Amino acid sequence: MKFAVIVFPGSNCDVDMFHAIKDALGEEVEYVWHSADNLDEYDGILLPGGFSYGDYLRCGAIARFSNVMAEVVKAAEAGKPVLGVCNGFQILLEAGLLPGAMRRNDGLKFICRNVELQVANNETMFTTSYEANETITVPIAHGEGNYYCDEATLAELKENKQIVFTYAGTNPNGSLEDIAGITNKQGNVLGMMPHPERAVDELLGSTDGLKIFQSIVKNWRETHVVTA
Amino acid sequence: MLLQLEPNPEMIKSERIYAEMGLSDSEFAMVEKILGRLPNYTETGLFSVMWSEHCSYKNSKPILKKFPITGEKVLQGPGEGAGIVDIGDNQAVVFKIESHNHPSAIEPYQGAATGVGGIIRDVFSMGARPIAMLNSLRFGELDNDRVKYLFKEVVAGIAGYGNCIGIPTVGGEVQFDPSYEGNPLVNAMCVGLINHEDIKKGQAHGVGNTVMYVGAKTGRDGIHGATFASEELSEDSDEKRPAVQVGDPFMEKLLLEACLELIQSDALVGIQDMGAAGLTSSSAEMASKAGSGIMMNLDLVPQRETGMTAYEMMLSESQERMLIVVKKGREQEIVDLFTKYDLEAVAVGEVTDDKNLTLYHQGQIVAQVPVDALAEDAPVYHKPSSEPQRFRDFQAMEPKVPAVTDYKETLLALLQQPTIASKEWVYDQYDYMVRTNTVIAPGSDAAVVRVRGTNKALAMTTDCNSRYLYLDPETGGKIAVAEAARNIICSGAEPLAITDCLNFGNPEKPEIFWQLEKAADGMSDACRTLSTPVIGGNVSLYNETNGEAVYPTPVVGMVGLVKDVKHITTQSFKNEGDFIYVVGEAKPEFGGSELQKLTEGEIFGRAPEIDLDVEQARQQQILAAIQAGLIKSAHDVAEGGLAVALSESLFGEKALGASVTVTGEAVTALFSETQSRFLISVSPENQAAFEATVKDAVQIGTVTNDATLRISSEETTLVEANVQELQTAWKGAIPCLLK
Amino acid sequence: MYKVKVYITLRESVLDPQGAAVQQSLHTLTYNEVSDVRIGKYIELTIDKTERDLDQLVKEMCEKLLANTVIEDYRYEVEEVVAQ
Amino acid sequence: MYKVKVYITLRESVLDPQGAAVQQSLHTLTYNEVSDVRIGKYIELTIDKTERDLDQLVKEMCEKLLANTVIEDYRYEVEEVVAQ
Ligand SMILES: Nc1ncnc2c1ncn2[C@@H]1O[C@H](COP(=O)(O)OP(=O)(O)O)[C@@H](O)[C@H]1O
Ligand SMILES: [Mg+2]
Repeated sequence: MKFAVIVFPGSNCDVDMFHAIKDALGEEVEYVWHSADNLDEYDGILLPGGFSYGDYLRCGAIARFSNVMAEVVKAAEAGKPVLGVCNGFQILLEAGLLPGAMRRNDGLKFICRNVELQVANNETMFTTSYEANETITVPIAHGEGNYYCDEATLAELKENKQIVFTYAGTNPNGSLEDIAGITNKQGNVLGMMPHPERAVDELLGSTDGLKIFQSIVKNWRETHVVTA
Repeated sequence: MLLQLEPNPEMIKSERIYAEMGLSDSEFAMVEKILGRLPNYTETGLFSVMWSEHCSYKNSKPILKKFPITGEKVLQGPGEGAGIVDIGDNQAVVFKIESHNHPSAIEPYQGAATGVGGIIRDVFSMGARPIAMLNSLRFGELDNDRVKYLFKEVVAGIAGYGNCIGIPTVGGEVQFDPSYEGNPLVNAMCVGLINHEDIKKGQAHGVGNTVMYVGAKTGRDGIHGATFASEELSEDSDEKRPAVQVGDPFMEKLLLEACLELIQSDALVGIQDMGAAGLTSSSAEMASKAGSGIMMNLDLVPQRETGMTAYEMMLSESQERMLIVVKKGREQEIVDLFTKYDLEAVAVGEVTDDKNLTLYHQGQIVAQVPVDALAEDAPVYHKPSSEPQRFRDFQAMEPKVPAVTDYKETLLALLQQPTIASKEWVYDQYDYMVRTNTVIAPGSDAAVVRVRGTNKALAMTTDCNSRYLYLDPETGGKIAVAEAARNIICSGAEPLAITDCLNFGNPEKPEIFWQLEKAADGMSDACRTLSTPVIGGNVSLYNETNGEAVYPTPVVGMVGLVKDVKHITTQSFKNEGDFIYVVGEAKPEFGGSELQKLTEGEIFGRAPEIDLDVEQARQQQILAAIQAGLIKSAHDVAEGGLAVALSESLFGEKALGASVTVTGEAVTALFSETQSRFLISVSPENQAAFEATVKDAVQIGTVTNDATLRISSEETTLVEANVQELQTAWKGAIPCLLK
Repeated sequence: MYKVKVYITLRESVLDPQGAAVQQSLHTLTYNEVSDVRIGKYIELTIDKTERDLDQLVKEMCEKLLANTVIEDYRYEVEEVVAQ
Repeated sequence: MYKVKVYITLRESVLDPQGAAVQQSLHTLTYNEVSDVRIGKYIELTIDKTERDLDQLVKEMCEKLLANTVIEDYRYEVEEVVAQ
């Protein structure tokens, strides 16, 4: 399986994402610059964290107009797995690939720490390697992770089981219903504030994030005949 | 718009306009002599910033000469953007610390943020990839709104810049003391990694080569920032507000990536950041170091504002800019490279052979000055030095053990002293994990960052207990270096070298200059004994408000090499049943201690003594034991003494406890700040091997599983405390003070 | 040339954590009469003379980029500036 | 009751990185006629009837908390709201 890590001006977790795929997962991965206009050769699309365009105006607001975003939309529509982490999540929201919006953390401060997450839905292509309701430890590092959507949208999220991760301990940022990660209706676009790519190496303290990437690969293999 | 007429050369002299810019009468006379004529307004400006203390070190050069700066592994000592030390495998570590004290006093968020931005540029201008940041902060006591505001905003500014640019902020220190109330200290340190062949220098070689300006446009911000940094803060410092710059970390991220790509191009000749004194220092220094000259046409400088004069452009300290020299004819490649990152690269001049800095503006030569005169020939002053009476009084005092009635309450109170209390409130706001190499996050002795693709890691720390320096600058200077090394050793690394930031008061006062001299003597001694040369640093003088100086604060930034990630050690106890050892005996030394501050409300007396040879021997033995796999945890005994060190070793993730027995006078045993002491835990099967390696180690107890800290004397229980209770007090102290 | 002033506010139904914090601080400073604080953005655009319909233009810019209409409302004022 | 609208802008000579980034983005979106963008804050305060001098009050709040006068300027408008 071949992954693309999209690099926007100001992305800074691109390297982490790249190494998580290459070193921990052992799959093929390439950096793709925001100006690219074709993602056909990639099987999975990863939008890393960081501060695209400095997070000026609003997080993700400027990045969503990058050239490559039309291709990300195309990949999403084609059913390819698209994962946005942290700033990547914010970009997916701004681009309308996921519903809702992000507000500043209710404590108004940037927060960096390990948090406990609950796998609220282990039936998505991103989470089948987890047990149902499993609690995992994954770091967060953000200033605007306070997820918001209106009631109708929330009802829909619940109805379609689009809420995939919730904060298991104290909610660190005030997000609605403790939401930490959601998918689109089709289930192939996942946005999450916590950083699974930072939890793939025992030396750094946790490998709980690795299963997200393993799930993606497993599910992809099951639906794609290997022609080697 | 009204055209502002600049004073002509005669007026500059007769009305002493140079004095407003910070030049003394004799300095102005020197300028006149060097040029053989009167300088014009722009030229006077060039000299005034380049001859400021901040750029020329005119008062501190004699002090810096004391430092040992060479070593087998030193690839670059002081003199470039940052120092460089070999770490094997053709790799090297690059690091430097710098202050942004005065800007932070005026506008704490932007002051701190641009301080971070500046030191990062110093590191990547050497060609290195920045891999970690640290910061060393000093504020007044957290008992009034202004200090709280400064503290919150400085931390937010460091976080805002570092998080955005994506370099993990992995460590540092924060201390609180009334002497910093009006003049906080904000020192930022950046650590980078480089391959030997990529090392670049800020030199303008090759007559005819092209000088290019890259990065942000020049505005009127920060004009005369270097001069501002070289004056005391006073009531009317607020009027100097235009000196405050706003940082743009997004721009710097682009600049960083573009410059690291540029480093790989053989079209690049030299590169230097525009830090203090902006275009002036970068151009003059690059030419001076190469023995060449530079000609620039200021009309070509990208400008953010209209109608800027030559003076304003040359003195602007707009952030996120670099000056580069590239081979003639290769300019377009460079422009294309920067365009990819949405950045401007503009040819503004060329390298000449006349050793002059020649500036054109609107078709005319507006300045022509020898580059060496600007960069090298600033006067050097040997300021008078005198030992203060205070020091003699302190030395004459007999050691006094503070009275303690309830040991547990005292321990709780110490754990809540902001200087000892958990700094989680601070580092929670820093992204210390980005780049996924941070093995030891903030909270242990030193931070440890692995070198990806190798078995190696780098340990890093900043340290300086300025209370000891206030009592005795020489001893305090030794301790600052030794303590940094202890932290490095305890994390499993071998100390490599230091960078330092000398934060002192006004050097024109003999007693301040004496502090500087003595501190440097002490630091130099320690650096020699511990084999950690000084590879760079920064001097920040005039840290005074309304005539009162801060405590002498020579912050030491140290980096060490972990040979194998297996050696990485933390301060937390690991397993029930492990033996607890203390290395080194406690003496009744309380001068400058936390206990003295707590019980007496002030500090006085002698600083704790330090024997550098003992220090060195213990450090080497402990490192050997760690490398032999004999040690489970290691922690240095510092502020608050053994009782605090024990508590901190219990604040790990497991609910462990400790039961120890101490000997001798109880207050001394629990809280003395005697130097060169360590707290270590060892699993029972390694007892013999450990004791054979670390000669001064004495077993004092064992790690238990009951989440209780129990400290007894031979007769009675001194402290019995629930670890949770201790930890809650320690963690809650700073958030509580900020409410 | 036009000067366009855009005001962007959080929708009323959306909680404003920043506004709440500022209100709290104002109370601490004894400004107890402040009963509500809402924090938004104020954007000044300088726009050169254009063939396009200015209202249309500004609306587009707001909808596409300047405001996130999922949580924000916007309004704007246009002022013609006579070049000197 | 009063509604007070506070406009906070960066001082003219102070760099506005946000504004610069937004302007660039607007150009990418082909709004090339936008020649300058400055981003500030817009704060709405609801203030109960008070004995104190309102102008004085608002000025104080701006100077002390709402604006950072080292780098920002502020202005405000007061509107009396008749309770319904
Ligand atoms: N306290 C110090 N100890 C050792 N070297 C120092 C010290 N202060 C400054 N230096 C060295 O002097 C040189 C000039 O410093 P500085 O002007 O701060 O550099 P920059 O031009 O990057 O701002 C640097 O190489 C620096 O490392
Ligand atoms: Mg510098």
